[in-house]
Amino acid sequence: MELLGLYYYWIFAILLMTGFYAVIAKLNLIKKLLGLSLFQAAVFLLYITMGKVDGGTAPIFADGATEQLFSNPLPQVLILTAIVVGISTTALGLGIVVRIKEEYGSIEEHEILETDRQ
Amino acid sequence: MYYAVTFALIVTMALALARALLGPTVYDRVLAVNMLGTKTVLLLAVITFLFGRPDFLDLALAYSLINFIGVLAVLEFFRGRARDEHPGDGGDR
Amino acid sequence: MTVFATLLDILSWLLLSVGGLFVFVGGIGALRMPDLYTRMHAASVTDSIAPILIIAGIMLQAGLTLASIKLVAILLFLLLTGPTASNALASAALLAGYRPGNAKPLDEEARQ
Amino acid sequence: MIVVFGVFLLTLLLITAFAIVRTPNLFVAVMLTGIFSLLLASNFFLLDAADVALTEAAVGAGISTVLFLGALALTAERETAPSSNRLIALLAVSVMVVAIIYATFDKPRFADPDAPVHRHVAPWYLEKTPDAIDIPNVVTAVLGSFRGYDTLGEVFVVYTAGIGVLFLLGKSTARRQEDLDDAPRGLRHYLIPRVVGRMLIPFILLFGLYVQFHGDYGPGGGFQAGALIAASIILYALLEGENRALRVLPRGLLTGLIAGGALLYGAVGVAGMLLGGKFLDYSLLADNPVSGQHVGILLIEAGVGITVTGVLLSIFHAFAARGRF
Repeated sequence: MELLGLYYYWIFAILLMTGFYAVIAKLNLIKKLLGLSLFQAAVFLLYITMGKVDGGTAPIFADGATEQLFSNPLPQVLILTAIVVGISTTALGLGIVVRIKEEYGSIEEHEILETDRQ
Repeated sequence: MYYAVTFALIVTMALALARALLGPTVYDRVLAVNMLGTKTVLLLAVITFLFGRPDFLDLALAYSLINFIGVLAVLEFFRGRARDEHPGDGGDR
Repeated sequence: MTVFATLLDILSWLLLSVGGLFVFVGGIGALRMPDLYTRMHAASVTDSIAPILIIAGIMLQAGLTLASIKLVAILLFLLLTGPTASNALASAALLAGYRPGNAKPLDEEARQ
Repeated sequence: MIVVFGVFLLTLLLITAFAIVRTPNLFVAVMLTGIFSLLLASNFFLLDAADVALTEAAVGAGISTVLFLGALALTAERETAPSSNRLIALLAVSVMVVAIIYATFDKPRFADPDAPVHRHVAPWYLEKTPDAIDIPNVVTAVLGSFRGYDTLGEVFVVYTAGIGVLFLLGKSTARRQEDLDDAPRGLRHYLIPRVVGRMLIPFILLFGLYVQFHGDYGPGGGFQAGALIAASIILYALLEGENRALRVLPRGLLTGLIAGGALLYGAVGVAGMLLGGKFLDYSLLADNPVSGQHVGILLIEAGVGITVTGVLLSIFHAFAARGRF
């Protein structure tokens, strides 16, 4: 049980760094953005994991029932808004990538740098 | 018994994921995504009852409505690509 | 608990377990079948009969509540969209040059 | 037992993430992102975050796939070059993973009710919500009222991102308007998906409105509803061509929605000030503080929903006007 609980955090660590690897090592700009959304998802997962309470349920009062144990609503609020913000900023990134493709004819980082040097 | 169904569903999700990773064609992958979508709807529906909070069925409902859009977007993407590759016979399929 | 309720319980568990079995079988089929169309055939089991059985099983547990109405809606939408998506996918694959019984595409260009 | 299911789903999530990073085919990567989103939403739900799972469902299933595919159609489908400095990157990443995993041993036990996170403000929110706001969904209460400033900030970030995309891609030079009118667009030649899709659109819209206004009582709220309503219009655009969708909601109207929603939110805040309270203090909006809170949350959720719908649809049209959709 102890280790299973830690496993959630380990998955977070590996997921976070998988995303980060795509951002630093991949040359394709869309791949970098995909990596960035993985990174983002890992952070979402960490917050939600920390909000979980043993034997708790989602923080919505059910009809009639009193004295329920609830999970922490605060991380959920933060992540709920962050998901929508995340898709908007990803879209902004994709917009920049599309414009780069139109100007440079490529979305590979090294080719873009090559064009810039000339 | 809910546990057994949940177990069957997540194992099937793993199988579908394996199909998505193996490919070999893009159509296999779309098939796998579609299948995973259905499995997710069922999984969420079963888990709401496992938790004893049936008011959360909205989630499964949302997925059952929205999953379709992804598949359609992929098809439209293919059609657009076919039109670009063979200009002239575009669109009219 | 009356006899009737017990019978309902047994029936619901039966539906759920058969549904789970169908889901599992469909999953194995989708993984193991030799080409795209046979895989689609296997996967369609999990899109049609499995949701009917599983959701019917849950509905028997839920009884006549708002949850049951939502479950009916979910089932309806699943039955509408699942086969439609399969049909659209199959026709797209056929038009792209994949023929049934032929594991490889007719035009061997790197489509994937 | 549920923890075991969670662990299993998390493992699938991780495998999907590796596959996304490894595959050189960007189209496949986008398909896998769809799977990733499904698995992530299931995990959120297993961790008691129904609202978050609904948001991920509304955003991840339809909109993000469509946006990524739109961008792929305009750029390239494959990455051509291998990774650069692979070994150094792998080394750096591995060191970080080991460091973070080492740090996890000091973290509070998973789902520990006595963890520091749960001893700060969260109990206060849970305790006060029934008296001060009196709506069942604590997440909506915190989002709309207790932390209204935060949400206002988030709405403005969404707003800014939308405006940014419009600046980058708006008024496309790629295709002239008459071109758009002639070309056979949308999936109108696939008869069956078209018929079924058209049947679904009103239900998605209805469900979006339900999520918007039922957000006080169950999972839902402006963010989810905005994404769902945008998804229904995107479905319409996919089926009938972008132009018909633009005829329903023209670009000017969408820009108006973007600004209008954010303004509505701000105006509710200012109204509180004009009535003699503080910024975003809803207590004074009605006769008694509790129904004031109800009115305030309803209005700001509506503002959030309007802005999110406007932004997501504007982004979609900005990509679609240049590309194939």
